[in-house]
Order: sequence, then structure tokens, then C-alpha cells
Amino acid sequence: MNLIMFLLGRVAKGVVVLMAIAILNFLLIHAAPGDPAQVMAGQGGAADEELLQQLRVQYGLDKPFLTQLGIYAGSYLQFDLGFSYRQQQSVLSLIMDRLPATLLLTGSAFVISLLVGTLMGMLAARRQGHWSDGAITTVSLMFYATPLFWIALMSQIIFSLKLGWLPNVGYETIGANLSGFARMLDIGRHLILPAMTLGLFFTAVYVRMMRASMLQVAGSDFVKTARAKGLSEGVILRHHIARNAILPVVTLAGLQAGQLVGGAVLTETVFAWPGIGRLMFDALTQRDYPILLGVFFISSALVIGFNILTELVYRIVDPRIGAQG
Amino acid sequence: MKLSRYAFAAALCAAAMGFTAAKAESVVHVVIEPEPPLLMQGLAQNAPTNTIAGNIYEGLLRYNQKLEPQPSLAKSWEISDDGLTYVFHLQEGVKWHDGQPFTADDVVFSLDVFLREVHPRWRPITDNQIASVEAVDPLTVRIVLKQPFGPLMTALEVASAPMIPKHIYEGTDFRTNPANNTPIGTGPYKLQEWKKGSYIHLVRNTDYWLAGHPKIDEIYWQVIPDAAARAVAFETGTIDVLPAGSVDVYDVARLSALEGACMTTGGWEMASPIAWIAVNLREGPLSDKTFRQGLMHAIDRNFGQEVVWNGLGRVPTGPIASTTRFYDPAVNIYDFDPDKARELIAQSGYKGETIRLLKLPYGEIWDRWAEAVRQNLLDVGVNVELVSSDTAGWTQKTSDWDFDMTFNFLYQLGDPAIGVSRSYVSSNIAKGNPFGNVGGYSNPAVDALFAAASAEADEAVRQAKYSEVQKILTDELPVLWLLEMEQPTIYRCDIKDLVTTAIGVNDGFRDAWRE
Amino acid sequence: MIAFLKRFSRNPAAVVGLVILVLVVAFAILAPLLYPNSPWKPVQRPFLAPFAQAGFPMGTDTLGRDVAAGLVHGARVSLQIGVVSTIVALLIGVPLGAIAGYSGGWVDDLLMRFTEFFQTIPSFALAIVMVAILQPQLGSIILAIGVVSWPPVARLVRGEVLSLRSREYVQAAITIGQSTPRIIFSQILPNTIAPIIVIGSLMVGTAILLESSLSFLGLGDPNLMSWGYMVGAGRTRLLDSWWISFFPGIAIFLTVLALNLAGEGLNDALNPRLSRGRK
Amino acid sequence: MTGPVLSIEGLTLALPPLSDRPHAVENITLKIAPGETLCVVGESGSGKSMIAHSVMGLLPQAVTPAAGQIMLNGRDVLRLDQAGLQDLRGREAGMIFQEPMTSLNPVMRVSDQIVETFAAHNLHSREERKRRALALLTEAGLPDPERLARAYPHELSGGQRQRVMIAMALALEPKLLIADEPTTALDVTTQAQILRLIENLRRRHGTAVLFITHDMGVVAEIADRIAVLEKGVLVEEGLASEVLGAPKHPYTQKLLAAVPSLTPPAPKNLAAAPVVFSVSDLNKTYRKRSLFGPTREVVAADGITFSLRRGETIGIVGESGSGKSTVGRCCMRLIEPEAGSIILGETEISGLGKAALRPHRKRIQMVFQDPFACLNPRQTIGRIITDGPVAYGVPRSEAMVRARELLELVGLSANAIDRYPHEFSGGQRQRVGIARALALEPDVLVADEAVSALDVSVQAQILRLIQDIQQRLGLAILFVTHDLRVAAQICDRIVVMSRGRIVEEGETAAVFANPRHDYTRQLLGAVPGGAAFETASPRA
Repeated sequence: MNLIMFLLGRVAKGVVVLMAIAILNFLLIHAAPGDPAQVMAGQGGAADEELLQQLRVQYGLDKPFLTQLGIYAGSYLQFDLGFSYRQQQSVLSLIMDRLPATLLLTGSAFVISLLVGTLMGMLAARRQGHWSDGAITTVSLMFYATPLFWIALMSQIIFSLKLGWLPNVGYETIGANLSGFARMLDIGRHLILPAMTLGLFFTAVYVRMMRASMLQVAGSDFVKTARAKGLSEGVILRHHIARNAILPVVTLAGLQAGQLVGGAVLTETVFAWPGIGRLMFDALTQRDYPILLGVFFISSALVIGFNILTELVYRIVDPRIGAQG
Repeated sequence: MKLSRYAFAAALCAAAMGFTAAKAESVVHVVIEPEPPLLMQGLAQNAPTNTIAGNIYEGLLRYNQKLEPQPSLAKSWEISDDGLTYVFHLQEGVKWHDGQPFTADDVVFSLDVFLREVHPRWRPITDNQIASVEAVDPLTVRIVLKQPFGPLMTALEVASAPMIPKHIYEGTDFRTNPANNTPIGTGPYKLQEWKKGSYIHLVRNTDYWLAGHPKIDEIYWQVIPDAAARAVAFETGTIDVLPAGSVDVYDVARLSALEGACMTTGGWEMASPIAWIAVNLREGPLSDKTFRQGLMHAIDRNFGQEVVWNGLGRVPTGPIASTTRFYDPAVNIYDFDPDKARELIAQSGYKGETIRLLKLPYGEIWDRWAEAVRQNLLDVGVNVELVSSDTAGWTQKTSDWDFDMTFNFLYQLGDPAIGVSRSYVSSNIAKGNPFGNVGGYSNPAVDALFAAASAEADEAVRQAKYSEVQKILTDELPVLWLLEMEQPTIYRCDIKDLVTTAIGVNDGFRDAWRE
Repeated sequence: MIAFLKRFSRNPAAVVGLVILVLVVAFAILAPLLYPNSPWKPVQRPFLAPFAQAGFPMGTDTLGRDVAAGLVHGARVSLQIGVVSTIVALLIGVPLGAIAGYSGGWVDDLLMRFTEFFQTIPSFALAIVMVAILQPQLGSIILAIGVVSWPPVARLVRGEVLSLRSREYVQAAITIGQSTPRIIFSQILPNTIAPIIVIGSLMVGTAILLESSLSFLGLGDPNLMSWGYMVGAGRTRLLDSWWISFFPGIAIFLTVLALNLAGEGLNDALNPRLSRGRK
Repeated sequence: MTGPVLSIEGLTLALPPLSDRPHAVENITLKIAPGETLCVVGESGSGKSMIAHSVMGLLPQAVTPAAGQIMLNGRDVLRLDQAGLQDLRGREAGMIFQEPMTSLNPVMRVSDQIVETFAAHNLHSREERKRRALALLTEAGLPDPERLARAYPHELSGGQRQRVMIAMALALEPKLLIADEPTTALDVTTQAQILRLIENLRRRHGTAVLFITHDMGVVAEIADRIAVLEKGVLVEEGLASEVLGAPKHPYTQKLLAAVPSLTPPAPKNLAAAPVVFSVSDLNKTYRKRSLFGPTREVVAADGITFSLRRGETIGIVGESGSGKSTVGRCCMRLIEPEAGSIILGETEISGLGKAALRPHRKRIQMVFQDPFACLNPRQTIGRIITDGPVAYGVPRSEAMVRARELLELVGLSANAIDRYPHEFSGGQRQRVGIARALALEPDVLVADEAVSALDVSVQAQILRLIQDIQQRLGLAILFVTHDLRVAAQICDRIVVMSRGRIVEEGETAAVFANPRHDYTRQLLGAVPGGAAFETASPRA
């Protein structure tokens, strides 16, 4: 009951935020120079004023700015994200085609980085000062400090080209016509490199966060209590320190969802992963505003989704939140 | 995996072809980048669209690598002696992908209605040159010209004049017709599936009019945005064909040297692109001919060809590519000579104004080239600042004349009247078109020479006029020609006859086969 | 101050970080002396391997430009981008957070919702769009990085101010009749400097990484040789000419690493309370 | 005759280098017999907690045993390995800590935290553990133990949590209970209950108790024997009656003398003095709105009315949550009251806007509770004191001259002016805080728990200082405190608050001698030590 109320509240809040973001995006993008009609015409190899005018009328670009904004907001309220002039398709259907891939990529990167990050962070904190702590801290710092795309390309060279273990591009083996479990396996094989690459940076962040958090919690009074009860260090670590230390990490993870989704642009580009990040980048270079706005809208929704998810996790891990409403 | 593929192929062949003996299905994976916005070739003629759609649509003619017209949808043709009447006889038994018959009405609709309205390159031809297009009978089309226009015979390939199904488009709004997403052509391949962001899947047209063609069953055009990843994908065998421009030039040698990999620079005879720096002649130091001549001496074009392009291509002498007709080498030649450049620049009275050089956003190699050119110019004391932009920004700035110098490359399209004159004649100074006369070059003599040459039937006279144009242009330098580009296509050697025409991979899969 | 230095120097990793940073800054400052020629100038044949020729310890790139010269000059550009964009982010984030935290009530609500917007919009995507639309130039890159990096600063400062605001010495300042701006500037902000410096040092690193990612997508300033540009430009040659992107990659890595180590050391040194956990 | 449960012999604990003294404690020898309560008393920094922690093997890493032994049931704690310590903890000795709010794991159910004590020592079956946990909670006097067992710590009050801690510490029926300031953070009535609980359990189970405290009142309540610690050195040890009745060591004498008496001194005659400050019908309710669900309300002040004469001290006393601090802060307008009027001199300041209020602020000043948080760590003492006058337009240099005088007035040296707060002790900082308030020459001083965080000897000094200044300057003082002993000594009149209301008001002597309201009686009854310190008084 409490949980449902919470979810309703969060979703309602999310919708308001989304609407505001949608309008903000529209203002930002239309403040920019670059005439979409021209870009679109330019692709044809030649263009004249007549054609440009045709295009402007057809796509409502000739209307006053406020009218455009009105039309835009009105259609967004009806879940109509507009129509892409270049691709001759509705933006929603273009995005929905790509969304599963992005969800899969960001979702698994999110889960992997949280899991691996907290586990490694725990290990490092437990072995504080030991060589394995040094190793974990150093490696995570390395992943943190190396450009994402460089890691992506290196992993392609190592795992695809040199070792031949994993495919380097795409979402599945194209033309293999697999189905069922075989297809899942195939997608999984394709997922490993991009998800790993995207997740590594965040894993590094969570390792360091978890480690610091663990060390801080280790100084808490209740840990002293646990020790005074005669609990073994392992039990104290698992039941007392880790469970409390994970809370700030979960909060951080929620806050970083925006970065995760943004980071997908790069990963999707290098691994030819057919997600909305690349859709956005292509739309940007073509000034395909309806798509650009649509992707921003959907990815913001995605971030809000991740936020709600982390808040849910938080509520499960921390009983104090639920009680206070 | 192998088994299911095999079974699928067998089923497909048995059902469609009536073959009883199962035959291994042949599949080819080709890189396409960027992903085309649309495959409806009548509406979009950007490079990726052309690369794929040339296998779905067809024009009346094809061209061999010597740019001689070959039969395509037109089986044969006659041209009247006065050069004003063209009669095309169509192939028999040609069907659209939806089963409807292809007739002379479709040709008339395409040339006179559809392309006239939407095709920016075809429109000037219909508007200025063609008096009428009519169907004599279901298999015969007659085109009557207002005046002789020799280049017509090079303007009928699939990208310049694709055949559009009348029964689908007549009376509709062409740009929003839902059929644009499910292109219907007469070509050897049909669109099976388009997984946006991932691949475009073409399957062979079993009703194709040319018996025994095509021979490859399926083509997957895969979208891989990063050049390094594309190279790795070819190397790991995911990809079979890398069309020109897919990989870094330095990778060309390495990839071609792989076992079972072949490379050709053929298939670009129709395009024969020349890369240049377009110069905004309207004001400032760049409006001075002497200054431009100084720049031409300052730019180390051989470095560009040898180092930046890793030896691909040739340094051009002037506006007409050495590989196309009407080329004349007897023009003003500009060697790399920094001292002379400094001298000319000093002479022009240049006072160190900043000159903005707009990069072409087509990948690393253009970036390197821009950097090299900038360094050349800085070395002779010209204050150059690079401006970078994405495709949209480049298009916008170039077509709005918002640049001092801008990189560009243009196709020659078989005839100077179509591919060359557009960049230099004053009638083509119009905002909104990055491929027009963006620099604002205006010389009545040049205008007159180009007009006369295009309306002239006699080849020798045309040559004389084009030679004169080349002399004038190489003296006045409305643009700085940098390179006659050579475009390497890398593919697996077991794919045969892939590049046999003047547009290469763009319509090459009709005749290609796999061992 | 001395106690602070003592605490800082007790952390060997932080000292290593500081030493690397000092070296990088020194290279950046001395760049015109070390390599007086423009790093853009081709000086040798292309693809010269490291140490293949005297004077080119890091080899040359695709156009025959000296990688070492690029690295040294790139230090200037990358540091400049990192530091200036961090300052931009701080200039947005600190006042916003301070106002939100101090005012509370609806002002806080409004400003935090605003911050939330910026955290909800995928930051890298926003940066890309800003740079692409404003044209890739030093200014737009710095602005974009600043604009996407300020929300954590605002949150941090708000949190600090919120807790400082209820501190008794701030209450005392109210009771002795100090004006609100004076309280913010003389009582509150000076006490938030430590965490701001720490987050700032980390942000410089993130900004350098962000710039390299923008460069990779072709959104770098074409007139400035940054490390990000070098890695991006050399990435297609990883297989046969690894040194072109390897050295700048290592430079980015070391600098970001150093900033992090020094930042953490700073954090511990400024916060002796927290570092008690470390033995 | 059984041997002692715990015997500490010659224990010396070394502090890390660069500390203010080389040893936390030096050469401590103590013994506790079964069933006996030994109180270790001392002021902050005396090292008393270190002794408690060393017995459990819970010393911070920086503190290392340098000499001696700690024999707990035949085993030397200092020489046990990790496994040995784990076995010993909980089984041989249980421990409870000062902060009930943070001593329990916030994300674990209460019963689970008790159950895991059994689990750690591999005792009992799963069901038996649960049953025993429930029994322990019941024995600890928790209401509705079935429900509480399933609760999380945040759902419990401070007193309930401390009961849970006790239940947990005694789960394995150890021979020794170590209590480290277990009631310091609790309200006085709760404290009395917890002390009673510990006493009852001790009787019932014969557990020995090592009780660490700074509060002589508590010591007087429960100690069998007392050990007095001064800066790590054991200065006196003996039976409670002896140590309290006839302290031998001067330090012990000083400590005992500093404990304020519960008997108020004779009242001053203030009838002629003018009223300088009055509050009437002050209301304040805290509301926590939430988007969904009901709004939570806490009434912090309801119809509060009182007035203060020149030279008078009114004490507002009550337990935490009574609203006493809210009233103090409303008077300063640090918190905006919802209704009621506040009149300062001739001016009603309750209706003034922020800007209009500022000129009046100087006439009412405040001294805060926390000597560490009340001074900006980044400003010099001079800056801190002069900021006020400067805000009213006095030139800084002139204000500095006055600040030096004020520092002398509050008993500090004038050259403290260029130093920073961290260079001073808690008591000295509190003096600076007073100087800051006096710098504006106020008519009214609000002291919010101004001596609560100080050691008892320092507390006595500060109280004396406040009284002194009041006499000299004729200040009216509103003294907010939870400590009835302090209130008895310093206040002319007393206002007793409970749940936002005034339940009783009157002359201090009258209220203490003859409390009319139940709640007042309850409070007075709960003061630890009761009448044990009658002879001693801060004025003595």
C-alpha cells in the first residue's frame, strides 16, 4: 500500500519533470542556428528555394515559434512524439524500434556495475591495506581515468580481433535467423563487450564509493556494538557494514543514471549497437529535431525510471525511508 | 546455426525458383555508413541511399566503366540526326516488385511528373532541355528536346533518373506517401526488412527480368558507425564488402593484404569526384586572383595525395577530371612553391586577415587534410583558422555562403554539362545549395562557353570550348582543386563481378556472384 | 596549514598524485620552450615509431607530426579545458547551491527541481548537442562541459550550506544582526571551500575525459591540439601505430589519476574526522 | 569467596605520537567482584572510556596497550587473538554505549540483532534464539515486546533503544556488564528508569557492572565502589560512601564541590525592577507536509507567556521535545512563531520584518550550547567578537579595543584575540561565546543549554561567570536547560515545560520545595543523586 502510494507519487512527479524537460528541450534546440529544411534538402545534392519552401510548409517550420511550441506540447501530451521528415516515419516508432537495445545495454551495464562495483568495493575495504585492496583500487582508478572509447576499441581489438572470442559490432548475428534460446545466447554474446565497456567506468566509481562508504560505516557505533556481541568480522562486514554502506552507493547510482544513458551514445557508436543513443547522434548531425527531441524525452524518462528503481531498492534496503513516507 | 541457414535457403529456393536440387544460399554482408534516411531513390539521392537503392530501382540505362551507355530498362535506343529526338525501346516482361507490369507510362510518369517535381538534378534537365516525354506504345518512349543536349545520354543512370511506379505514386503527395518506406522498384533486389540502426536486408527478386540474375540470394547492409570498428568487422569476417570510404585510408593497404581480400578503385568512373576548397570570392583578400594563386602554390597537394590519402588519387590540373571526357592538360599548373606563394600573397596586399577554413565532416581523413592545408597556409603567413561542424552545420554554412574557404568534393557525373558547369556558372549562384556555385564566381565568358558546349552536338567543338573554359578557370581559380579522388572498394575475392559498371557497388549486385 | 600538509604528506598516493600534477603543469607551462615549433607541423616522415629516430622519443603521427610535441602542447589545452570548465561549473553550481541551501522553502524547492532537470537529461548527450549546435570551439566545449557538470556541485554545496545554516555560529551571526549576504559570504561559504576544492579537483579530471569523448565524436576544437584530439585522431591506428594514441591516452590517464589521488588526499587531509577510518 | 570477575593490573595504554599526552591511562589497577558495581568517573579526556574499551578488546587502532594485563574470567584480554576475543565478547562481558540512536544497526530488525548474538556463539536452535530474544526484551521492560521485536531501531525511542542494548548485552548472561556513559544522552526521567533497570538486572543475575560516567549524581545513585580518574591517572578508589562522603584527593573534592545543589539559594528581590522582555501567547507548531498521506504536526509551543525583569533569570526547564529550545529561539526570532507577541523593551518585535528587526537584534543576544559549533572555525576570536558591533556600524578597530576588554571580562587573556577557536578548550570557547553576546551590550541574554556540554568543573565556572556578569550589567537572562541542578542554582524563577505547554511556573525555591504539578514532581524525583550534594554549591 505504502509502496504503491510511493510509486504513484514518484511517477506523477516524474511526469511533471518530463513535461518540463520536454519544453526546455524544445526551447534549447530551437534557439540553435541551423534550418532543418535546408539540411534535409542539402542531402539531395542540390536544392532550390522552391523545394525549401515546400519542405517548410510541409513540416510546419513556417509557423510562428509559439505555435510550433503549442503544437509540440499538445502532441507530446498525447504521446505523439512527432514525425521524422528525413526518415518518413513517426518518431515514436523509430524510438521504440531502438529502445529495447538501449534498455538492454544500459540496464545490464547498470546492474553489472552496481553488483561488481559494490562487491569489489567490499572486498577492497575488507582487505584495507592488503595488496588486493591496492590492486582493486588501482584497477578501478585505471578504468575511471581512461577514455571510454579507448577502452571500447582496445576491447574490440583484444577480444574480437586477436582472441576471436566475441563479436565486435551489432546486436545479434545478422542473417543468422536464430530464435528462442539460441537468439538470446547470441544477443548475450554481442552484449558482453558494450555492456562491459559502458559499465566499467561506473564500476570504478562504485568500487571507490563502496570502499569509502564501508570504511566510514566501519567506524559507526553499531559496528562497535556488533563487535561487543562477539560477532566474527565476516558477519559484521556482511550484516552490518555492507548493508549500511550500500545506501549512499545506491543513491549515487540513481543520480548517475543520467550519465549512464548519456554514455551509451559513445558505446553504441563504437559497437554499432542499434540503440537510441546513436539515433540521437545521427539525428543531431542531420538536425532532425523531432527525433532529437523525442530521444531526449525518452532518455530522460529512462533516467527517471532508473531513479525510481534505485529509490525502490533504497526503500527495500533502508527501512527508515518507508516509515517516514 | 549452419543447418537452419541451409534449411531456410533450401526452402526459399525450392519454393521460389522451383529448383529441386538444394543449392547453398549465398549471402553478402556489406557496410553501409551512414545509415540512409530513406531508400526511395526518387526522393533521396544521398550517397548511402544510392549505394543500396541502386539495387532496388533501375534507370533506363547503365554505364560501363568507359561511361558508354548500356541497356538496362531500355533495351535499345535511337537518336535522331539533329540530336533532338530520343526513342527508347523497353525490355519486355519487366514487373514491379509488387507484380504490376512496368510500361512506358511509368517512364513518362517518372521523367515528366515525379522526378520533375522532386529531383533537384533532373528538374533543370526537364525544365530547360526537354520539350516532351511521351509513350508511343507500352514498350516505347519518345523524348523530344528543345535544343540538342548531348549529356542526356549520360544522365539516365539509376540515381539521376530512377524509374518510379506510377500506380503507386500518381495523384499522391510524393513526399509523404507511406510507400516511401517500402520501396517498389524493378531492380534485382527487393527490400525484405529494415532494422533501423542495425541493418537493411535485401533479398533477390525472383521475378527479375534478366534471366539467371541476380545470383546472390541475400544482401545485408550493416550499419557500423565507427571506422575502426568497421575495419575490425571486415577482419573478423563479419563483413564481406567495404564500399569506398568505409575505412581509414591507412587501413586500405592492410585490409587488402589480408588473405582472400581484394581491392579495386573501379566503379567510380561516373562520379570521378574532385575534392577542392571552394573559396568565397565575394569580399576580402580571397576576392583577389593573385592571392588565390598564392594559396594554390602554398598548398602541398602532393603531400595531401601521398600522405593524407596514402597515395590514392591524383593531383588534378583543373576543373575536369583527367579520367573523364573533355579533359585538357594544357592549363596553368600550380606547383608547391612556398616562396612563390609568399611573393604572390605579398603582391596581393594581404594584411593578415583571419581566414576561416570550414572542414568537411566526413571523417578523420578530411580532418587531417584540413590540418595539413592549414599548416601549409600558416607557413606562408596566411592566418587560417579551422572551423569544424557536423554535416548539418557544414551544409548550412556552405549553402548560406557563411565561410571563407570550405572543403568540398563534387561528382563529375560523366559530362561537364551535368557535373562540372554547375559549380562555375553564374546562374547557379543561389543560397540553399551547397553543391552550387557557392563561391559566387561570375564570368560571362565562362557562362557562355559552358552554355554553348552543352548545346553543341559536335564533339570536337565541345572539346574546344571546354579546353578554353579550363584555361580560364585555372587562371582565375574560383576553387582550389586538391585531388582527383580514387575510391577503394575492399571485398572478399570470392565475390566476382561486383564492380563492372561506372557506379560500381551502387548497381553492382545485379551481376555479382559468389564462388 | 602545517598540520594539513603533514596529514597530506602522510598519504603516499596523494603525494604521488601531486607530483604528477606538478609535472604536467610544468610541461604545460614550459611547452613553448621545450617545443617552440607548432605541434601541428609535420617534421618527419609519418608513422615513425618511438625512438626510431633521435629527437622523436614518441614517434610521429599520420602526418609526420611529433607526438611528443603534441603531448606537451596538449597538456596546456587539456588542462585549460579541465580547469576553466570546472570553474564554469563552480560558478553555476556554488551560488545556486548556496542560495537553495540557505533560503530553504520554495526557493530551495525551485532550484533543486531545476537541478534535477539537468540531472535527468542525459548529460553527455546534452553536451554533444550543445557543442554541435554552438559549433565545436574552445568556448562552446568549455561551456557545455560546465553546464553538464554543475548539478553535483550545486547538490554538494546545498547540502553543506544546509548543515552549516543550522550551525550555532551561523545562528549567532543572525542574532548579532549580520545581513544575509554577509552571512553567506563570511560565515558559510568559507567553510564549504574544502569540499568544493575536493570536488573541483575531481571535476577537472572528468572534464578532461569529457573533452576527449567529444573529440572522439568529432566535436573538438579543430585549432587546438588537446590530448583528447590526439587519442581520437590516432584511434584508428591502434593496431599498427599504437604510439599515436597510446601516449596521449596515458597522459590523460595519469592526469586524471593524479587529480583523483590528490583530490582524495586533500579530502582526507581537510577532513581529519573521516580519515580516522583509515588506520 | 570467589575471585574478582575482572581484574585490571597496571594497565597502561599508549597514545599515538603527537598526542597531547603519551598515555591514555597509566598504571591502572582495578578489580570488580561478582555482583558489584564499580563506577569509573572522570571528566572528558580522563581516559575512562579507554579502560572500558580495552576490557572488550575494542581499543581504537591508534591506541596500544603498553603494559599490564586485563584478566577477565581467567583470560588475559590483551593477549587473546581475534577468535579468542570474539568468543569472550558477549559471553564473558556485554557492553552498552552512550549513544542509543547510533548504537543499533538501523537496517536490521531488533530481534535479529539479538538473535545474531546467539548465532555468533553457536548457541541454541533457531526457534530457541527467537524465544530467548523475546524473553530478553520482556525482561528489559519493553512494552509489547512481540511487536518491538519486529521493529527497526528508528521506530523506538531513545530509552527503548537503550533497553534493547541492555537486553542484547545480557543475552548470554555474561558475568560483567560494561556500561559506557549509558544514560548521558537520555532525558532525566528515562535515565532514572534505565539506571533502575540495570540495578534490577544486576541484582537478579548477579552481574558485575563496570559503569563509566562523568555524572556524580549517577554515581551516587548506583555505585558500590568508585574509581576517580584524572587525565589517565587513578587518583582515588574506594567504597562509594567513603569517596562521596569523605573524598581524600583534592581532585575528587573539586569534582564533588562542582556538582550544583538541588536546593536553590535565597531569592533576590526584583519586584522593583522593570520588565525588559515579555512573551505572551506564543504558539509554534511544526508541520511536515507530504504529497500523499496526512500532515504530521508537532506542537512545540502552545500559549507560552512569561515576562522577564531587569537582572532576573528565568529558567525554562523540560525534557527533550518539550519545546523549551523552540521558545528560546522564538524569542530570538531565529524561529518564526505562528502567533503571540514578543515585546523587547518598548518594542513589539514579533511583527517586524527582517530588515526592521535587525536594529533591535543587538538588544537580545544568545549563548549557545555547543562550544565547538558556536564559533566559526575560520575566523579569529577578535573577528568573531567584533562582527556584531561592526554590523551596527562601529569601526572594526574600535570594536577590537572593546573586544579585548570583553575577553578580560569573561576571564580570558586579551591576546586571545588573534587566535582561532580550535586553540581553545570547550570552557574557553563558551567564554568567547559569552563575550560575543556581550559585545552588543544587550538587555536580554538567552542561554540555550549554555553549560550542558561542559564538564562539571568547567560548568561551575561558567555559571559563576554568568551570574557575575548579570550582577555587573543588570542583564535579564532566559536560561533554557534540562538540568534541574543547574536551574536550581542560577534561576530566580522557573518555567516547567512539557509538550509545548507550561505546566508550572514560579519562584525557583517555591517550585523546588513544593512542586504542584505531577510532571514537575516526576522530574525532581528523577534527578540522580537526589539530595546527595546538599552541602556543595557553586556559590560556596
